[in-house]
Amino acid sequence: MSATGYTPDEIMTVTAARHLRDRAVCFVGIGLPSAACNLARMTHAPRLVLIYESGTVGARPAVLPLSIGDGELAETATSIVPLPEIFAHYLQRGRVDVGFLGAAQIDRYGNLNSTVIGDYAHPKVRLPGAGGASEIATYAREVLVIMKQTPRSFVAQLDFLTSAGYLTGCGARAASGSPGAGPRAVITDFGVLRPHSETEELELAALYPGIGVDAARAATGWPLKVAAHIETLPAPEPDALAVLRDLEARTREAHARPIRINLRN
Amino acid sequence: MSATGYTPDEIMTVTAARHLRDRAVCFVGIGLPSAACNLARMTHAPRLVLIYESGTVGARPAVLPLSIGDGELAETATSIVPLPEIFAHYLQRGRVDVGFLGAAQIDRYGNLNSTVIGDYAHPKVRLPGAGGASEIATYAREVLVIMKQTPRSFVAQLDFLTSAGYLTGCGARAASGSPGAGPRAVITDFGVLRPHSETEELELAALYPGIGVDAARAATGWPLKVAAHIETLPAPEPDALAVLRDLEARTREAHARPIRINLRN
Amino acid sequence: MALLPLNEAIATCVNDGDAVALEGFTHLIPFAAGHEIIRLGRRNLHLIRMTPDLIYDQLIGMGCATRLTFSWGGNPGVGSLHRLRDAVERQWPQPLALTEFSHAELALAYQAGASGMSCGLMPHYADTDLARVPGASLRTVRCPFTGRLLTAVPAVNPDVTILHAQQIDAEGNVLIRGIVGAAREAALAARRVLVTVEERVERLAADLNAVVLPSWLISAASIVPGGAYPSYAQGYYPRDNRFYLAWDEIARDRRTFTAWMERHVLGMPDHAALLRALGVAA
Amino acid sequence: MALLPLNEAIATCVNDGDAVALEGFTHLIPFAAGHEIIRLGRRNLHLIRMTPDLIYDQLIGMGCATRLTFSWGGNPGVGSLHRLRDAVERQWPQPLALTEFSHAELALAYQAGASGMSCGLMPHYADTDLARVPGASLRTVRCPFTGRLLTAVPAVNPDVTILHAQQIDAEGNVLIRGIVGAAREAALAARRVLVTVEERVERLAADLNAVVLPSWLISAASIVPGGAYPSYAQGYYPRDNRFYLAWDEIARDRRTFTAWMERHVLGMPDHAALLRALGVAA
Repeated sequence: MSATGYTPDEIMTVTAARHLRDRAVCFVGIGLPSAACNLARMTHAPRLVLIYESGTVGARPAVLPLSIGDGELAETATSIVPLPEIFAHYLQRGRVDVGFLGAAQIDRYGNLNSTVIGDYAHPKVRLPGAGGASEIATYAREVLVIMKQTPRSFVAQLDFLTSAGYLTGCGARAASGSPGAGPRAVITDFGVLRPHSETEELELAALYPGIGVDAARAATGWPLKVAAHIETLPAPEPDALAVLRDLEARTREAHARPIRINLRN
Repeated sequence: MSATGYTPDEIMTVTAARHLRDRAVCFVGIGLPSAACNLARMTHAPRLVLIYESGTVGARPAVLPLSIGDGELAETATSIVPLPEIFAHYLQRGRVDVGFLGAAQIDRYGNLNSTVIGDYAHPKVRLPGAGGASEIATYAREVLVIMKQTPRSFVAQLDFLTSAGYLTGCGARAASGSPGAGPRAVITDFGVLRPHSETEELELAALYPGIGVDAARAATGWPLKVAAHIETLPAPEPDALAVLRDLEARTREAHARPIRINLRN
Repeated sequence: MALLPLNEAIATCVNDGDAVALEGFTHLIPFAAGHEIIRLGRRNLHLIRMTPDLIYDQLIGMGCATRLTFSWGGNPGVGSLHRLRDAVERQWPQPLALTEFSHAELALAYQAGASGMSCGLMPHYADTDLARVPGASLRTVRCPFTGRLLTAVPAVNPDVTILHAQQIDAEGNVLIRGIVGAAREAALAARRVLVTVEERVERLAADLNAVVLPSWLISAASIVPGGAYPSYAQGYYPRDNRFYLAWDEIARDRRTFTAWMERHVLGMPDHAALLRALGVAA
Repeated sequence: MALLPLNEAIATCVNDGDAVALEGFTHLIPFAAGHEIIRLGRRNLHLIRMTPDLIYDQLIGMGCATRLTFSWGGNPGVGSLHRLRDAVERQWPQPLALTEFSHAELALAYQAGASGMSCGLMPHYADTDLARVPGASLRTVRCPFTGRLLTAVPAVNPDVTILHAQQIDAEGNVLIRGIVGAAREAALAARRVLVTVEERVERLAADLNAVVLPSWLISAASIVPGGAYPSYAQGYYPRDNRFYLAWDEIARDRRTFTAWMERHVLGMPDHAALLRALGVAA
């Protein structure tokens, strides 16, 4: 951080936030996606609509939630709906513009694994599982993936396919009838990968300042292709960084507050 | 009325109310069923649970609603749920003990027509249609039918089968898998018809004071069978009549109140 | 969401030939919007509504509709809808094709439409005659787990759903309070959503679990106080049960019906004028 | 509805071998009830929950469960559920059979259960590997209208669903305020419903459209202030995010886990004592 003036998490968050246009409807996951969406909402996209799978539609949290259903989300939402309706009436009905996903593994076609490392019946690592990811991957008009790039997570072969990206590429996803367009960008700690317009294989499309193509290739478990023109992304704007750090400081403070429960009765 | 001290509607309502045990969950229709349920709730069955298909669960109206969704029902309900849930989560799930039905026609097996008189495509009389009746007839643990008895309404052959009673009798309903027991009583302005334990054909089981078997037979469009022992039903208790008349007077007064709408804006 | 005068909102959202659902179960029936459809002379509409109520009796009698999808077509607690009957029994003023469901079926059809599904399922027992009429749209499938027969109901997705509600806030979010019927499902199933409201407020008087439609689901909104009359708006004014009783007489006869509509709907510039003419506006 | 002390309510409603759903999505997770199940030493349970959360990590680690139906098994915002992982990866303290869904599928399964249906439907697109694992319970049917493939999800009907809620009134009606998740569907799908509440009031502080479970749907209820801690009860106390972070360390190791459970759950007479021991009771 000292060298660049920002952390990898910070530039990933700011880069993800830049992908969000005002008034888009986002299905938000916890962690970096939630930070990116709220940063966008607090800067260039004040009318961004945040839907968390807990059923909070239009949440405007002042501090970041630790869980997908913190009280802060309920208190600031336009509407709270039962969880079956969030999936049926919003996601499945095609009301979500942007879905965010992370995973333990991604392959060159943007398919994701968040279920197991190793064999399903005898896993080496049991991961949390699908949650909302499978349907976000299918139905969101477009998907943004946010993941740190390592050879262990960017793999030639997934151990398990939890959420569909472009499947085997070359139009396989469209042929499956999937309503959403799939992962339009994979935002990593090196830069951004995007699908090739025909093969749909992810290729390196943009890098953060001071990061080279070879470093990104070395962090990828398959022979990473590089786009015809690689963009160099800007460093985080000081204003955006200030808003993000302020948000995270407020969040740390809020989460550190001791709980007191009144045992009436 | 002068001869007996009560009207046919009144003795029908009081008789229907007597069929309701405390704490039963009733799916209530408008008109006599609603009057009967509320009379029961205001007399011997204070914990009767009234569900109206508008989605009001546990309504306790002080005046009778004209429509199935008057504001009085919403204001006094334990819970208001969306209409799809009233049918799926309550009726279809088997949570309703007693359903009430009326109709334009009934046949000897308690099947009901509320759709058309004449041919469906070219009806002589277009009736309102099924509404909630088909599913009430199928799912309520038992059904009470309330109808005035005339040869035109108690018919040998329905013009249209809207709601299943015992179908063709002799266990046909049970064979269809229908979860509810079917119409256990048909309360008319002559008395009460009940299904025979084997054939399931409706037979005259009880008469109001002063009414004879022949009169009931003459009001029926098929050769009405008579139970081995015909019960003579009691006249309405003065207390019940007083509560009912009071309820109806309050209702008339409430419905006559002029509406005033404030055109702010 | 565009905030427009009602005539502009209807002109924008409702086209000749559209499938139109004016929902609200007894409560919050959008009468003002229905009258505006009549004033604008829309034709060839496919009307969809669980309970056609008086507003569809009026639209049908005025010749706006050639098709009706419904589940209970009466005047609640009173009797017949005479204009609906006249259209079905004697094709006046024109024939009306029917697609008929039970309440549970049509509620499921809206729910399927709101969920992006082509159909919804319910258990299947003995067929009633409703499954056998011309135009019946139910089918059956076998449950792949139990092998039992299930009824499949096709999704209903209106071109436009019109609702009346209590409040709209500065951002265009809409609050529905009280009996909600299948209004939400009908709105979420539709391609366009038009809402009339009693009033505009800075911030909705809404509990955490209130029924609120977010502004971005709404195509257009109009502020129409009394817009549900003679139906009602919980917290604003009660149902005019006397009008429902009076309608039975007005609508029984073609001539008195037409005269009433010409004087009270076609002859009035807007809903406020109608409410004043009926003596209910304070 | 019977109002009982929590240990009696659990003893009455939860049997060895039962399929048990403790629901509440992040909000209103019934921790006190889960701890009482552990104290009573229930065994061979089939645990059902969208997000197993810490309470199922504890039940699994204490050997109460042999089967888990779920859709996301992590410590929200923190990482793994170490006891769940240990059971799946190394069969400690015993093997744990999994039935795994996505959130949308399990929500639909509860909804089908709540509606008396044997299955629910959703659109079908490319299979993920989840459809192919041992124990996968999804099937497909063709839409009888469009011919397109649909995914059928079997209904989930727990023997008992346990919820935590804010208030119970004099008649036994229960108010849930805030994020409701699939709590209602899980309750309506169940054979028995047990509810713990923050407090008993004469009359619920409930808006017209509040989420209220009528008393006649509830088998037993207990008044347990703080009963959702370290989850939260909107309007009463917030989620203890610090505890969720701390749990990662406590549960990572079998020994520290067991010691914590022995001291804080088995070693405490009830939930109030636990809250006092943790220093959160005021």
